[in-house]
Amino acid sequence: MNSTAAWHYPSPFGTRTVAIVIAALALLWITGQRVEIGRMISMTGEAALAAVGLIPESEVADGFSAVAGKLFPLQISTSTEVSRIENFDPANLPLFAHIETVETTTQALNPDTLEMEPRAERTTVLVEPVGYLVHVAAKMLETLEIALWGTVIAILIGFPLALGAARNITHSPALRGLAGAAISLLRSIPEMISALFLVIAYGFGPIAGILALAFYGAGYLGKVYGEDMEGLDPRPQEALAAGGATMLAQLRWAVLPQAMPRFIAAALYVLDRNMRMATVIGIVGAGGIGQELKGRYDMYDYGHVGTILVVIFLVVFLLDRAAAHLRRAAL
Amino acid sequence: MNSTAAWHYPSPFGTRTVAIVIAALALLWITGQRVEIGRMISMTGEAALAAVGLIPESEVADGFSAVAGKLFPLQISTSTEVSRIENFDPANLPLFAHIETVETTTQALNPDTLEMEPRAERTTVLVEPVGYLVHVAAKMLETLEIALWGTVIAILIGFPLALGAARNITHSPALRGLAGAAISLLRSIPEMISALFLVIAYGFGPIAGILALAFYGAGYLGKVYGEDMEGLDPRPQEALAAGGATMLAQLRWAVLPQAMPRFIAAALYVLDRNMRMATVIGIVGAGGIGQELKGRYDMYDYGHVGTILVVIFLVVFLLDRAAAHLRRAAL
Amino acid sequence: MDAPAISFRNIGKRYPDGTRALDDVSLDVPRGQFCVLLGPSGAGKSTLLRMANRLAEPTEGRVLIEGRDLTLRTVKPIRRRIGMIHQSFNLVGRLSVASNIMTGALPALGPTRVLTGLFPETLKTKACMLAASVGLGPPHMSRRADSLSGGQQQRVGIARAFMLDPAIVLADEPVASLDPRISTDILGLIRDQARVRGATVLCSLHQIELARAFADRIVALRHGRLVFDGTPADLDRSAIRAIYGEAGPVPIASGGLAA
Amino acid sequence: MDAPAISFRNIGKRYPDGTRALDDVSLDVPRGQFCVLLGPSGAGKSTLLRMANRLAEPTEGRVLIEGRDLTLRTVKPIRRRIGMIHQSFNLVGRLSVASNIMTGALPALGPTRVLTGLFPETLKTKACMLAASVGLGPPHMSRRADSLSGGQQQRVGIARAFMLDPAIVLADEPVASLDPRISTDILGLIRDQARVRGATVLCSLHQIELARAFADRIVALRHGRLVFDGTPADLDRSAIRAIYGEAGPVPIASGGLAA
Amino acid sequence: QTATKPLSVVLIPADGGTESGTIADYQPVFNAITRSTGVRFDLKVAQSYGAVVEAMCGGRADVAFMGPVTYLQAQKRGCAKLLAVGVENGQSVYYAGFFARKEAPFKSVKDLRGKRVAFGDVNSASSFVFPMAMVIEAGLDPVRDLGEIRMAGSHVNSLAALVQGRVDAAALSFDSYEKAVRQGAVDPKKFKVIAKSSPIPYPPIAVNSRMAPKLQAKLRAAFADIAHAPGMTPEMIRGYGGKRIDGYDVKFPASKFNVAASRMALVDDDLKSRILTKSASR
Ligand SMILES: Nc1ncnc2c1ncn2[C@@H]1O[C@H](COP(=O)(O)OP(=O)(O)OP(=O)(O)O)[C@@H](O)[C@H]1O
Ligand SMILES: Nc1ncnc2c1ncn2[C@@H]1O[C@H](COP(=O)(O)OP(=O)(O)OP(=O)(O)O)[C@@H](O)[C@H]1O
Ligand SMILES: [Mg+2]
Ligand SMILES: [Mg+2]
Repeated sequence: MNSTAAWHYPSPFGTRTVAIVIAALALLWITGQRVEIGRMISMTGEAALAAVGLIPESEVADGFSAVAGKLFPLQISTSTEVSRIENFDPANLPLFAHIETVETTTQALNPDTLEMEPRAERTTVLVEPVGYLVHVAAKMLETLEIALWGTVIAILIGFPLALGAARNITHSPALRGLAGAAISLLRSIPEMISALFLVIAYGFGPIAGILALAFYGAGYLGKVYGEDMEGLDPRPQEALAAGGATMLAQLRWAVLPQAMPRFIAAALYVLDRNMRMATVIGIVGAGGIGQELKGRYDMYDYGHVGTILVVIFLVVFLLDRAAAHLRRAAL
Repeated sequence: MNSTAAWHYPSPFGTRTVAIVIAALALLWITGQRVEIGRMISMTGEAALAAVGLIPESEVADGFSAVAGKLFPLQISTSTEVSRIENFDPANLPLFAHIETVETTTQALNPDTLEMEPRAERTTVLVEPVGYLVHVAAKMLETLEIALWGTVIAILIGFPLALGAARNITHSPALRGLAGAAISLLRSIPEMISALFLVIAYGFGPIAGILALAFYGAGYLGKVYGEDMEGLDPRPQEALAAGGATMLAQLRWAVLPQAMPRFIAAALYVLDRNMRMATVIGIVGAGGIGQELKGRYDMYDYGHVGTILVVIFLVVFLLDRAAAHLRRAAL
Repeated sequence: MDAPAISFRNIGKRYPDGTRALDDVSLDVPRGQFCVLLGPSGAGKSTLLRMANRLAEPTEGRVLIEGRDLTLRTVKPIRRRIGMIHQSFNLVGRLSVASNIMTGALPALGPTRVLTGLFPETLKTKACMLAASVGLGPPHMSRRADSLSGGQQQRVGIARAFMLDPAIVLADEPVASLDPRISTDILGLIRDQARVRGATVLCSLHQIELARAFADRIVALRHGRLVFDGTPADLDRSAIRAIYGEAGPVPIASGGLAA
Repeated sequence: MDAPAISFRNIGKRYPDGTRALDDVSLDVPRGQFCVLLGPSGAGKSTLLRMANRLAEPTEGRVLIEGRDLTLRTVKPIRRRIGMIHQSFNLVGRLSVASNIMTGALPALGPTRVLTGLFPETLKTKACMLAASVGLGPPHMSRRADSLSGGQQQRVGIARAFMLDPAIVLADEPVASLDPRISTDILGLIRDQARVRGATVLCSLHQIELARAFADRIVALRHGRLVFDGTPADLDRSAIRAIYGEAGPVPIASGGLAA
Repeated sequence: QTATKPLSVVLIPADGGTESGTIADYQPVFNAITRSTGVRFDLKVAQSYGAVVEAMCGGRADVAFMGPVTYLQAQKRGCAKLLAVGVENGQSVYYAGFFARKEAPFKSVKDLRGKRVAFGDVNSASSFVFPMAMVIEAGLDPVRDLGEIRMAGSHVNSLAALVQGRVDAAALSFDSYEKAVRQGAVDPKKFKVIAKSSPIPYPPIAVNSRMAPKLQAKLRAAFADIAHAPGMTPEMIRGYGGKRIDGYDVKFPASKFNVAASRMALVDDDLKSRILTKSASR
């Protein structure tokens, strides 16, 4: 065949691509200077060098070790002054618990001299060896329940929105625009803020937290589910449409079976994200482990903070494994 | 052909499926009671009825309208007492600004009588009609820069992790496990907490915020990119592998071209999520619009809060449109 | 009732990227006819077939099905009367063979059945009988469609197209991935179905022998234009050369038949 | 150098879901031979071909390529010597035709070229020549692969397989979606390539005529077992019946040839 | 409110505390009151001052333990009335101050001119309002004369900024500093107090002003007599920061909060928004 024409091999990138790449680099350069990326790199580099012992010290490494070091040893026991326990019955201690008498010297700031002064105290305490762990576990369970319901409601709101926004499900551009705007709206309000408002509407308690998580999660799922459905292989759906199947039938028998693994992954992502977000919004009074974490931090109980962080990590990790398992089964 | 055998149509779901569904419903029922879902539904229902005028009032509707109503009118101007402006030059006002004299009656505490006394004051103020909008826009730009860099670093860390965790890229289960654990770790630390630590290590300013966002974002992208790569049509990659192409070549010419639309969508999601998260972590001193939002809320300046929320919504909305555009171009 | 089953009127098609797939094609397929569409690769066969149920929209001309104009409003009811066999099978890979065949019956089912997947016994029987008639036995029924061999997938697609006893069958290379034995079985099946029920068939093929054996009428496209329209007997060597270009199909030319 | 190019020794394959695809298949394909693999749909042809470059792993027996055992360690270098044409094309739909063809040359390129996509001129020329020889012209080169017709996609897959002048060609129904004219052109191309370069070809086909016209040797599978091994001349009516079952290919039996 | 519906109580741990810890501090007190009056309570903990004010004003909270500044904000909006204030050693005050490194040359608030200073939450009396008032009383304009303002969000973060050398001085309550020392988070030998605030009234317990006067009186009586309530031990009477207190003063004159009000008047909204703007600049 025509061999001169055969020489036509398309060029790998055009001037447009090159221009876009240059513009992007320039943008990164300018913004990078404004947000001090250079300093970040040099500080991190120093910390890395300090970590391997090449330079004696670095601000960052010091700062890290100062705080991170305090997280250990983890705090897993509780000790409670028995005098503060209502109806305390020494004959009937909780499981594994025992009573100790401790003498403590605490420092207090004397408002007159402005000096710290030691003060000795002797108290009888009830020691529960894994009491704190049990407490954190209970809080975590509560957090998970909040996260679970936040996810359930997010799916209930987000899925219909996703249907409305997906090009291959909803053909009317007006409806799609409406659903898209609702999704943007749900995603644009930071949970922290919606939680503050919801607490006022629903009162303090888990409901406000659940709804704050659910609203944002609904926006996320609306977006992700919609994009997932648009990104599928269109041919199976086309085959059903060709036979005259309704949109419902196409959805149930061509779209959902294909999209299920992604849907599950996204829902599980919302679940585990909700769990971590509950640590933030819990602070406004929505239950869960958030207040415990914030409170312990504010009380300088870094050992407790460490325990909480480790528990969160374990739960996220286990959720991840479970999610991977589910996804693979659905794949 | 054999017509008895032809009667074998597989049943749509087994007892296992039914058992799982029942277990899931039971779980939802139990946890739903613990987190007061019933109350949530009845309160929301009441609010809905109140909204359409069927019942005279509802706590929720009242609470919502009490707060949400205060967001409007939006505050877009600033007025500053001229006496508080250094080197104020009335001949040289900022653009669009004008000077007004206002008379206000404030309640002030008389230090002698310790009683509140009304006091009329007459002050000259500089009014900038869109001053607050400009201020919010500037902060928003800063937030966007932080979010952008948080995203860039998240991609730089998350993409290699995703490669390590994806079944169709990394064949060694040990490496995959390692990458998976790193991803879980990055995702398990709430930004709020890592921001607290990072502020201590890197000082106040955008760096701590960027890194806090980037760490979490890296975990997210590690997970999502990995799953996206695993979920692709395996046949094009198989075709390249069949010819003996290296993993790099398979990645560059079979995996990336297929995954790009999803990758872009996920990165843009991280960008817009970072933007909203910056409103939360900004609170600990990491720059951006967060402090402004939290501060205005704490000062009960709901008009300002409203302005900020509207601006965030607009930016999220525009980002969404841009993202949809980019995705479609890449599809 | 004398409107042709399918009627293409001055059809043209230009894809958004500028490719010209069809050019002023007019063709009437009367009811009950088994019409085979021949043409070299890229001639526009799939495009033409996909216009008969508006999976592709003509950029020029119009399409009438049983005398009715195929518009956005009429497309739903018209599609129910049409069964289509797709060139790339278009199965739902993650569903079982049984479910894939059953999806062909979805347009006839109410929303409850569609959602729950609880299908009437009659349809289940029908799905199994169709599977059997394309040579798929009970052990295949609960396997995932993407674990089938190429030819097995094609056969699932064929069974699916017949679930609702279509009045019109559009078949896009239905036997490309099948061995000669099953190919003739299946084309025979399609022809019998059509004869018994008075159904119309428009079927693209690459195998000239099969076209000759089964077609009532043969039409052919080349570069998007209709270049042949006649009975199987009219399809002589010079016609074949006009359709496929100079050299003509080699297996015949180089003595393939003589072996 | 007298080890056979491909040697299957007592190969068996059971898929995880229990399907038995191959059963005790032994076959030596000597160098330079054009060996055609026949068999009904689902017989195990694709599975056998995919074992020659370890895309499928045998559950029993072993595979030797040019005398070397095909193990996890040797698979990379061995694969570079093998070009494969896939039954379902396996193109990267979102890449251009040019890029798709070029991916066949990736194993020969260094990481920089792989990453940047800056390919040497010689390979570009080669890609264009291969495209031309399967009948795809310059206007097709920058089109996206998923906008091609079925047969055009199959031809891209064929061009890709030849980018590195393979010593062994595995072709899984390379002409299923092609018209008779292009089918013969392409099989001729594959045969010529093989003759000129002494390459070995193992090619599954459904068209008995094409097999007769091009094969040096024909083997056939049925229900996962080798049921025929002989020259094209040995493939008589009874052999065909043994391969495809009782009725035999109908177009021939029912007088398709007489038309 | 009927006896069947429990009163909703919102507690803010004034300078940091956990949900369960705070509830453990107050549950015995409210349990005792339930026993003596029959009124039931539902205790919730929140960490946002603003949310509690809105909850009071929206009728979503009946009783609240809140910071003095928060109380005044709610009172000003007509939502809250003083119920009781804890008493320890006959006093109901606590202190805040500016802390700095021992070697720093600061002797008084005046020396903070041009220095970097960290504060806590904008609605906190001890980590923001009172220290800010000290700055103003020292003749400085916080926005013009301080080098940098860091709104660290809480006492802890304010102190942490100082410990890490990110600021030259930090404002926080003595109480929070003591906790830090006790927990080993700071070494008291390395830090000093530059200046002490005027006494800050204890965070009060307030009731919603819409509550029926009879019920208010009932609660007031119960708090007054808390030490003698059945089942109470002295250790169970807790107040601000979970510290042991002697009892609750229900006759505490609301006017004593005027000290706080005067400080609040100094730090008016206009100044606060300028501080906010300054703290956000870098
Ligand atoms: N991934 C898989 N999992 C389970 N069974 C499979 C899988 N792939 C193929 N099979 C089964 O193995 C048998 C042989 O399949 P193979 O694809 O090798 O057939 P084939 O001879 O290529 O058929 P065709 O001509 O239809 O392409 C078939 O019964 C098929 O259903
Ligand atoms: N989506 C599309 N976008 C652009 N061009 C297309 C598209 N689909 C098909 N084409 C082009 O239109 C022409 C006709 O394609 P069509 O699929 O109808 O051919 P065909 O006759 O079915 O060929 P084959 O026998 O190879 O399947 C071809 O040149 C093809 O490349
Ligand atoms: Mg076609
Ligand atoms: Mg096959």
